[in-house]
Amino acid sequence: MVSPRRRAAIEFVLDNLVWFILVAVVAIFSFAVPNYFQIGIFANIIEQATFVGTLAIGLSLLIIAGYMDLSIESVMALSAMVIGILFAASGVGLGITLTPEWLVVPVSLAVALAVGAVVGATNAFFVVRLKMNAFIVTLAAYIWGRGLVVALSGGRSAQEMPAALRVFAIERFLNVPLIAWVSIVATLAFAFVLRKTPFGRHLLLIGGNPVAAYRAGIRVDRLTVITFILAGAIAGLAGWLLAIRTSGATANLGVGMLFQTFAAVVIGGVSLKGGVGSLTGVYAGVLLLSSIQTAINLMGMPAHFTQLIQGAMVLAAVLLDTMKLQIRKKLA
Amino acid sequence: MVSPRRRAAIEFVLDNLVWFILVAVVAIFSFAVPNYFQIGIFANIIEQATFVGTLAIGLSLLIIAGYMDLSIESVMALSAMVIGILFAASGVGLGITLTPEWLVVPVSLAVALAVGAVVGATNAFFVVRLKMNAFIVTLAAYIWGRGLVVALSGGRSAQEMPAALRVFAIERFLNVPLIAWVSIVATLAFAFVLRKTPFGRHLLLIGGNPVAAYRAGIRVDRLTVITFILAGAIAGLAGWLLAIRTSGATANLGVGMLFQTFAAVVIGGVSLKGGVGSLTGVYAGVLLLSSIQTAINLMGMPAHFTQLIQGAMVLAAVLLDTMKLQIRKKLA
Amino acid sequence: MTAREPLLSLDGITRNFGAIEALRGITFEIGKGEVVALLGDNGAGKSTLVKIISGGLEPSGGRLVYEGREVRFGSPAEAKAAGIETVYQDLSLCTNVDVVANFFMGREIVKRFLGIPILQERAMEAATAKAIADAGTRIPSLRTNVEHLSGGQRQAIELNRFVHWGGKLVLLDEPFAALGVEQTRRGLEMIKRIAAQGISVVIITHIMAQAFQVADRMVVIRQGQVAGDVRTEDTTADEVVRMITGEAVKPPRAPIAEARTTGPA
Amino acid sequence: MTAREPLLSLDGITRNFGAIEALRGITFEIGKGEVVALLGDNGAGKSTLVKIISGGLEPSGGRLVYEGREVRFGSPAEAKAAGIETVYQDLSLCTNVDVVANFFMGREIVKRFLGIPILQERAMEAATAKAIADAGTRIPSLRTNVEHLSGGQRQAIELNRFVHWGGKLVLLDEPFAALGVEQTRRGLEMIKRIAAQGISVVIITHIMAQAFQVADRMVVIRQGQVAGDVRTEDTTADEVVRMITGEAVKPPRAPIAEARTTGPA
Amino acid sequence: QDKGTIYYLVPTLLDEFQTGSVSAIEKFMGDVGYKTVTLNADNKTDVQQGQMNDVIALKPSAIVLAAVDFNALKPQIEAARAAGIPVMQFDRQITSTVSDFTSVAGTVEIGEVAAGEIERLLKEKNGAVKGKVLQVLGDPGDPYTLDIQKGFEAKMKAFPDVTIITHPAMQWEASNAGSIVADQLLANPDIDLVFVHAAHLAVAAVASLEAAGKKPGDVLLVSSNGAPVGLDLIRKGWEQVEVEQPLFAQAAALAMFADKVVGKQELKPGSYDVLGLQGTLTIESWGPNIKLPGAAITKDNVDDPKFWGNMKTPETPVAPVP
Ligand SMILES: Nc1ncnc2c1ncn2[C@@H]1O[C@H](COP(=O)(O)OP(=O)(O)OP(=O)(O)O)[C@@H](O)[C@H]1O
Ligand SMILES: Nc1ncnc2c1ncn2[C@@H]1O[C@H](COP(=O)(O)OP(=O)(O)OP(=O)(O)O)[C@@H](O)[C@H]1O
Ligand SMILES: O[C@@H]1[C@@H](O)[C@@H](O)CO[C@H]1O
Ligand SMILES: [Mg+2]
Ligand SMILES: [Mg+2]
Repeated sequence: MVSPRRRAAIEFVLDNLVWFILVAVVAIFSFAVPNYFQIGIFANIIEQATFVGTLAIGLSLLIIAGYMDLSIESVMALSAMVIGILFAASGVGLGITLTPEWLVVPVSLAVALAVGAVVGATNAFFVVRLKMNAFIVTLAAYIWGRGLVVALSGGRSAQEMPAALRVFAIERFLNVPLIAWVSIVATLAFAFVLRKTPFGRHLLLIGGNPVAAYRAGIRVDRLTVITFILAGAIAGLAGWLLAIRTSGATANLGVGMLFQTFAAVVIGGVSLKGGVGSLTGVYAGVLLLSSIQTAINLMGMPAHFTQLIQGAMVLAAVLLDTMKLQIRKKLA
Repeated sequence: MVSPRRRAAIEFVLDNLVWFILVAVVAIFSFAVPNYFQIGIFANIIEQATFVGTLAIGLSLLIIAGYMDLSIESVMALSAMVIGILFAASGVGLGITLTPEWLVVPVSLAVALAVGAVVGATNAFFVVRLKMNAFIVTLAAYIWGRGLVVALSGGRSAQEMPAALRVFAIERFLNVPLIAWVSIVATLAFAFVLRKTPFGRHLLLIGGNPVAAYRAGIRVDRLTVITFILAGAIAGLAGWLLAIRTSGATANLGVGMLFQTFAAVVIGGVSLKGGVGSLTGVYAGVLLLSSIQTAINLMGMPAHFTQLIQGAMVLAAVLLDTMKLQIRKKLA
Repeated sequence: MTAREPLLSLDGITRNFGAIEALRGITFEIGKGEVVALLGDNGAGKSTLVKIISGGLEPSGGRLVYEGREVRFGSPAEAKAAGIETVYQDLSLCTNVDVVANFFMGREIVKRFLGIPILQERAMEAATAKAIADAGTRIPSLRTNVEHLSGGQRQAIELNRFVHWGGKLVLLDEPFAALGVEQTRRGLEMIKRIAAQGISVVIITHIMAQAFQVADRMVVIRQGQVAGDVRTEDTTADEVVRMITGEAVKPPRAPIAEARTTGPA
Repeated sequence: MTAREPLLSLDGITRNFGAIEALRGITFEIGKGEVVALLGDNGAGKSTLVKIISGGLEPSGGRLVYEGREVRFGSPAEAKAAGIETVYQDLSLCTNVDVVANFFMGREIVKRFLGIPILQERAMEAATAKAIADAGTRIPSLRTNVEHLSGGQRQAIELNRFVHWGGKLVLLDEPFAALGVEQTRRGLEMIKRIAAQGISVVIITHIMAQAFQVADRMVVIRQGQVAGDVRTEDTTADEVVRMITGEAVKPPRAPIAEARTTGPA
Repeated sequence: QDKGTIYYLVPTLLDEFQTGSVSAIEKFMGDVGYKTVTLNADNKTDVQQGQMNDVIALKPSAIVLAAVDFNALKPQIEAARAAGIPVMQFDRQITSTVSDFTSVAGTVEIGEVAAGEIERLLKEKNGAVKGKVLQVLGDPGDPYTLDIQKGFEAKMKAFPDVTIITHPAMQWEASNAGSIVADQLLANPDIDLVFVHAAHLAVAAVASLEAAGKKPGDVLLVSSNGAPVGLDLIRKGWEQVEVEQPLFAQAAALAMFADKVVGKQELKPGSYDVLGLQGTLTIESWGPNIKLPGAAITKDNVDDPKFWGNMKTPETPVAPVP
């Protein structure tokens, strides 16, 4: 038998295992990969985590509530392209300028959020009102969303975002660019909502047993609609950040991030069955993937092997997480 | 109140609604899209359904049993590339020849199935023995599998499969190439297994309530392993068929089929929650997607809008399916 | 003894599931502060009726008159708003969260900071602990997820959380099926107590002793129809069992039972 | 009366869940053909014990001796192979398939064609229909998915399917909790019948009347320990209830009950 | 005049060259009397195979194919030709089977031109051909980018003092390229030059340079394909060289020879003037092939309207070759 104190300590580690794995992995890379151990690289890891990290917020909320959203990647691209077209100065950008110049910040942000919210609301309409399967509805949105990017841009890129926006990608606080801080603050805010407010509690309840939640008088449909809209708007935010970082938008911007986001969410401890998960864990998952990618970027191995290694590392990271079960069993 | 006879008829239609929708959609396209209504086009629809149709068999079995497999697309590509490298005559192909020549058919098929089975077994090992989440395990395999294709081929392609294999793509029976028949026969065989044998019954039970199945003495772990291996081997079969059609293999062969397969499986009536579905419905789902793609090919609309329209059509097709609910309600 | 006003009248309620007619015209009344035992064989339609009253299921036909007005509850939330609390037969707990979260499901205690409602975990835990202890149930930790609890522990949460909310009508669908001897005794007492406060109770059970201990009146349902509606004092367990199994002829409908002048036991 | 041989002996069985000690050394025996009622408060550890015997859960400590040999069942399949059938408290049905499929879960009737086992739906349906009818339960259609059945209908499937398979030891965890009066009566009779065939039965229930009707012996568990082990004829319901709630001191352990010379009722 | 319909099978519309090619081919084919219908394969080989099959059933005058994958379409090309439908290859050369006409810039050659320019830029900067080059590929599974890499690295072999670090952006995705540049700037702060394989990747590369506090010219930048965004970057000083793919000429060549190809007439090898560029037509084992030289675009000539990146589609209609 283990003493209660020790048990509590071990439980704490297990509950936050992704974070400990993250630290371990970063430590290993710092030893093994030349140039890895430096503030600048850590800042890059955090910066690169911005987009998947932001997308993961909305996706986590939806998955916790028992739904799926495959559209987020395309929604992000769509938002990025819309503000690219409106505010970028060259390429397909119309270069709209506002006076005073800084007005472009709230306006472009509002546009990006609105674009996302509209797609989210569309998804919600099909899922909640027409009772269609969320997977297929959002898969369709994944296809038509990207299609809309191509249609709007004619496949071309927009470039040169206004300086007032670029500031977010260039200015740094504690070595980390502002766009990354936006994502971190959003993560913390929603982590709080999930853990401390009735809204968050109700998402967990719906994800655990929607019938029970419904019978308890929780307005399941309404909450579902809100969550889809939130997920869309947050994907819009990711698009805004991505357009700022890229200083524009290309038609294939963000391709492949959907899978990464799912991976981060699952690594972060959210169950795809719904009802289980916390956003801080998810953010650790995002950082974990980002540190692996950065290590690969620095390792200087033949390009042909990067994907192979990425797959193996994801597996290894999750394998560590699985030890949890064994340890828990030993504890009993 | 409805008469029992009529009720039975309506139930039959509802139970097979995907097929009726398929017929309706094809009829509409035949009227609306010039050149759609011809044997050659219908044969094309069936031919194009070959690969997604084959992949969908294994994926359906796994989903019905309550699991996920994201690796199938990469497994298919890997099998295709392996036999491409072994038996194709140019590009990265080694051009191995066997005597008698026809021996290449069973040998290449065995190799393709074995490659798939090995990846499937690897997935099963992580999921069943190490109790890792199937989504993340197979996502990793999706990444490393494709990575292996790139690494093996150096990103290049293999071309010119032996004539003994190409026959399957060229010879036709009832206007439909043999590769498509292979897929149809496999679908029917597994539809039978699912509906009429204890193995199939147990998959449904495990997907519905794994604890109950376990308590009833069903060897859940063993069945899960078998099903993962099956799904891998069937993906290997899809790779074999694809390599024959392509007369070789390329590094990005089959990219994007995973989503299509999921879409077909869901449209075909398999619940992602597990425990529900039939393979005949899934094949109808595959044909539905394939007829939509073909209609788009023939409509001659501006290329920029095709993706947009594809997304909308998938949505519309599933929307029809959703009417089921309403009708069932009215029946009561 | 004084005659009671009806709180809820059911009038010809029917419900079909496809070809199956689960309810074929149910008519009876529930008086204010009355305890009605709803009895019947397996599959008779008791739970279906409860779900219709509590807003979880729409009737195929018939009328509900509640507090004198015809109503149609579109969701449990609406029924709750009208003062109807329900304990379902198939437990309605979220096994993925802890006891406290289940106890306050949908009715969390919050405090607002800057307009944002914040969950008050301490207060909720204290209230839960008290209710569970009063019910005579031991639960190792209120912070364990419900999936780790025994069948009786789960039912205790479900049964006791509604007491918190008062209401006007309480529907209990086999609430003691998994409870221990002592817990059942306290549960029956609780029913008497709340009836004494003027709250009406409908209780479904297969144990005659329980029905006879608390009910003012017994309504027996047989194959979707009312097969008996008698005052407790006018019948015996054997007679009721015969009504349930269909061996007895249907006795005349009993009026709402009169209020007892004595308080709860 | 003849003394029975023990079929299963439990020796100091313990089980922890993290910090919780659900079982703290359980020792008793079950004789061949004996009916043992396993009684205890909610959360006492009864279901945990059943799961350990039936191979669904590993004990943290202690020994199981079955038919004279020490055993350790790694899975329900192994326990089944040894002749142990179990009806679980939390129903173990697959609601996504129909009644017949549930009834024959894991033991489907097949016929081989070319070596391929093919399900025999007709034969299975007939057998299911007979068993359900014998149990006194009405189910509208055996081809409806179990998710559409009432609580009692579900329990009837679960309770009756094991009879089909004989075995040597039957574990019943609150098998009548949702059953109607008549169905419970037939269930109790069935227990007596199978005990008369020499099959041992362990039955968990909270209803004293049921325990006293069928059991040869009563084992009371309190907070993970045996708080009483008495022959039915040597005790009363009141005494047993006091053992359950902890008001009585632990009486000495009773030996395996002797076989009754009379057959089942 | 209406000579029938030609199908153009475009591999993707996710980058500017491809979208540009759609309008160019539709315009030039219109000049010589053909209606063009474009089908987008969305970068999926199997989808393109299906499109070929469907188009064969429609019996068009000809098919213009820009293959998703350089060689995977071989069986379908053969099937089309067997059905009497001529097949022309655009931009992506297919050498494993015979086509009726091929119009390409030469991907290996693009790499070689880039190598020449990079040689010059390094010499100007470091006084000799030495230093560190970061090469960002489009995707490790895409033969287009692999061919550029091949041409580039073969020519750079001559300069052992140049270190080349190579990373793939995966799926030609811009933000991946941005991340690679950001990480490598820290790992190898002494990088002299970044060579990305498409202009839209250069956009993200520049954003990362800017975020790292670099000014235009601090780190040299070379890209290929000559898309409009690339030319903009040259004007702003961020980019030094864009190796142009002569999109207009490539497309115009198809139109010039369309009548002959559709009429199954013989094409004569030799030099042809295509929109002012000298194209060389040779008869190869895979059929008649016209190769159009790609030019290096620098600050000096960036405004020349002949570059497709300036998006001035030539006004004068192309005429069929006699
Ligand atoms: N998986 C588990 N994790 C943690 N605690 C558990 C777990 N399973 C059971 N317990 C605890 O062990 C104790 C005994 O549970 P058990 O289900 O055996 O009780 P029981 O005697 O069957 O009660 P009931 O009469 O309510 O069915 C309870 O306190 C329960 O909370
Ligand atoms: N959703 C449904 N679909 C089809 N049939 C249903 C559905 N719900 C209930 N039924 C049927 O309606 C009948 C009445 O069921 P109900 O659950 O009301 O019975 P009950 O009286 O509560 O029985 P029990 O005592 O077993 O709980 C049963 O025959 C049941 O099979
Ligand atoms: O020429 C194009 C490039 O510009 C890029 O789009 C990749 O595909 C090639 O064919
Ligand atoms: Mg019921
Ligand atoms: Mg129990």
